[in-house]
Amino acid sequence: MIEKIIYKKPDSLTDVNFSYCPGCGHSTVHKIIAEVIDELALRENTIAVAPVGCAVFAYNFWDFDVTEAPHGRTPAVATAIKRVLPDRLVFSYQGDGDLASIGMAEIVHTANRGENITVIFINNTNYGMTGGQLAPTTLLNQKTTTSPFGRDAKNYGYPFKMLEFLSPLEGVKYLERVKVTDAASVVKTKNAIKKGFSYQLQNIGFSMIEVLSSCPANWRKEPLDSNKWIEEEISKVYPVGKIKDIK
Amino acid sequence: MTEKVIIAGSGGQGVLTLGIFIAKIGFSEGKNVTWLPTYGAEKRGGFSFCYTVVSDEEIFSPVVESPDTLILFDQRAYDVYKEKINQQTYVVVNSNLVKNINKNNKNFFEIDATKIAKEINFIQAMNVVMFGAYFQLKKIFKIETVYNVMKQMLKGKKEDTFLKNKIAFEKGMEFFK
Amino acid sequence: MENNKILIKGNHAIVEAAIDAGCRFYAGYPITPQNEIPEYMSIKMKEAGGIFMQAESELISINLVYGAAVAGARAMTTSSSPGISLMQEGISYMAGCELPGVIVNVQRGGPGLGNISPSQSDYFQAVKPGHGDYRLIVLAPYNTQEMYDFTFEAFDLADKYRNPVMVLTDGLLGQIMESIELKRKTPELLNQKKDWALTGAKGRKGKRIVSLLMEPGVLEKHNFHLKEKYDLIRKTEKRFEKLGITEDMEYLIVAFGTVARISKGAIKLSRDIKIGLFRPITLFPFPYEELKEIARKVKKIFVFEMNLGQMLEDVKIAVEDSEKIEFYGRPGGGVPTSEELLNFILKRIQK
Amino acid sequence: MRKGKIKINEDRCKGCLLCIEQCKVKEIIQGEKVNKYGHLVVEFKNSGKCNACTLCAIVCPDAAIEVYEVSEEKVNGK
Repeated sequence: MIEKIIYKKPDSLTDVNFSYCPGCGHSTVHKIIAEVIDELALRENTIAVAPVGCAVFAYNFWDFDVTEAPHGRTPAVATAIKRVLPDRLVFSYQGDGDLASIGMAEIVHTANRGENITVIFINNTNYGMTGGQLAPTTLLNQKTTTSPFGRDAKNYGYPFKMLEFLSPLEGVKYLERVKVTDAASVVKTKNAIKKGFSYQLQNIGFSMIEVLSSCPANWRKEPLDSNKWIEEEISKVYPVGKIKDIK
Repeated sequence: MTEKVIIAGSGGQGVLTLGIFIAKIGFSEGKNVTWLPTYGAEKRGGFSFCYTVVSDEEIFSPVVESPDTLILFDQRAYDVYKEKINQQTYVVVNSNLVKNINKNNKNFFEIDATKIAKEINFIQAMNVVMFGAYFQLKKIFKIETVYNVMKQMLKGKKEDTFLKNKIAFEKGMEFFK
Repeated sequence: MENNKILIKGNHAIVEAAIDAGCRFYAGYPITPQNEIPEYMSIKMKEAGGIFMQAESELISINLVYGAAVAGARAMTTSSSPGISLMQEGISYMAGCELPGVIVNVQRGGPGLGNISPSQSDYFQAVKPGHGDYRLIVLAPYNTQEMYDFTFEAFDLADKYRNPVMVLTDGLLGQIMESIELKRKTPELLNQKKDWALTGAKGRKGKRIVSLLMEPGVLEKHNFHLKEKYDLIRKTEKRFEKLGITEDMEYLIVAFGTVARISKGAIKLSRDIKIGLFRPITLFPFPYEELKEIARKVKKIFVFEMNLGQMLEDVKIAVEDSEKIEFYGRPGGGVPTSEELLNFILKRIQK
Repeated sequence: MRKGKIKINEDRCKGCLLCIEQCKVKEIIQGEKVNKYGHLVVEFKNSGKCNACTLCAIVCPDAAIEVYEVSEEKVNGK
């Protein structure tokens, strides 16, 4: 018998186990980022900026250069790295609390300046690491630990659609919303990330990929049910697909 | 009387809840108590432990360095805390998940709490089975208090939840009778 | 068991105290190890009919408190060390504008993002805070009862002096569950009229609450006015606890918060050593004179902290002969044990 | 039809079961074994139906699955 390996853990991932909960979307996205970097042979040419939140430990899992930024300031840190080292691949990896809440100013101005970086935005509709509090992206009526009676627009405002919000800015070149609920959608996400990275390599400008991602522990759902909830509820509010692509 | 307990296992096994349970029993019996959880980053499956101290005297540090009792739910918990075991320490382990042990202590007790909880069709009550064993072995609390606190903590849950927990507790208790 | 005694987590006790003290405006942002405060507050504030806001950042939290104070409300925000750093700008503005407000800092390890273990490394940023000549009243609880009591009292203190008050606690005190006695009384100054608040210029000239004072000499005068207030606070609000301070005492421990309670354990273990504890409760105003008095009589003074020596600087100001001081600190989230502190004491005594 | 097999890294598996949902030939099942982190890991049945489609590995969040294509050794040949 001859055994030929056709799928394995990407080289750009270390042997450290992900600290994420079972079924967490962060894990999947970490893995595909590593796959894309392997495929583009960019392991030695990449600098990532990790956020504050569950993904703050990303530097333990990726075997390329990673720094970390104060909460929400990730795009500012990434901007400067890219300006100093314009031939490197620089991406920031942020959650919805980090990007859409405390880091709103940084992401808007980085996008508006058209910085030639890629932003991977994980939207799981809550603050994961701190225990499932309301995020700007939380759905209406969704119960979180700080909206225990459900999010009502009067008290908490509306779910923030970041891609649609950034889309009119002239510096923004590529925006796509994806999900990682099954193999097909994982492949689509991988292609979107690859596109974002290759745009950056071609100096096209700012790109951001939003991933609808599950948070089974804080949603108090099993992983499979969490993905179902993304399919049935979350993607209704945040439809997947290309929002902007200017090449 | 001072009883310092470390309970350890993985998230989702009911480690912290058991700690609160013991603290509430101590409180109900008029003792001073402290309960201190870990607040790790990973919500599920991560290492989880808590310190519970019950005492007639003022409790200075809620951090337990030398425990009177260790309640260990799985192998990782045992591996982390085995250094703290001395001849006086009571150790109760869930033998279903703690297999690799060095039993050099007269107060070392093994109970397959996972199996017992499965047998009564209530796997979530593994921690309560463990508590039953601990209760029987140390005999420091009154059984009425246990039932009262159990009822109080399960308030709002389905009627049979209390009965199922009560059975889990009794199964654990009977194991060392 | 007494009926008014309850078993409660430190962070929850802060919420109970704030509601009991008439706080009806809360703004906060998630950060460990204080998340139980906004979470519990989102329920309790709704019950109390007040305003709960999850802000989009700590910058917004503190400025929401600023706004609520301008409008005359009893307001609070809570956070942990890195979040408090972000609030420093707003706190300075509040001090400049003489606005009352309560800020709870459940400290964690630093610098930077640090870790989520308990720490006392924000002593400096509490006692010697941000830009400009200003002071906060800083209260340092050491058990769950004081988490409740001091948070409750913080609101009256803030209103009395029209100044921000900080409750400086840590992850350990926030996370432990202990029994406390609820007071459930009406705060003294709850209904005090706030003539300075902006409520609309009905039947009067418009007034302003500002910290930009550009006219020549005005800011200097304002700073002297603030100093008078701080001097009054120094005179009237100084608080501390003395334990085992006897005439024949040979050694003294100085510690606050969590470390003070662990020090009590060390004293208990030490048996026949003649050692006492001096615990500053208000870190500003710091009880310099009282410490100076006691320090004269002892051979050695042990300063214990969960940092690398921040309160130590104030102890040095208080003590005439600073050669007598021995410092032991655990930074970055380290929590000493009573045995550890006693061992340090024994080693230094034998030397 | 292409033949395949998978290897599950039991230390990395967290028993999230996403792979089971993806497997069209039902070659992965929820196992009985608990790994050292307390996770109930999945098992490969290896009953010959695996066609090395890789869907399980693609969806696996923890990169715990390796996929192999298996072919008969040529008797005549080298």
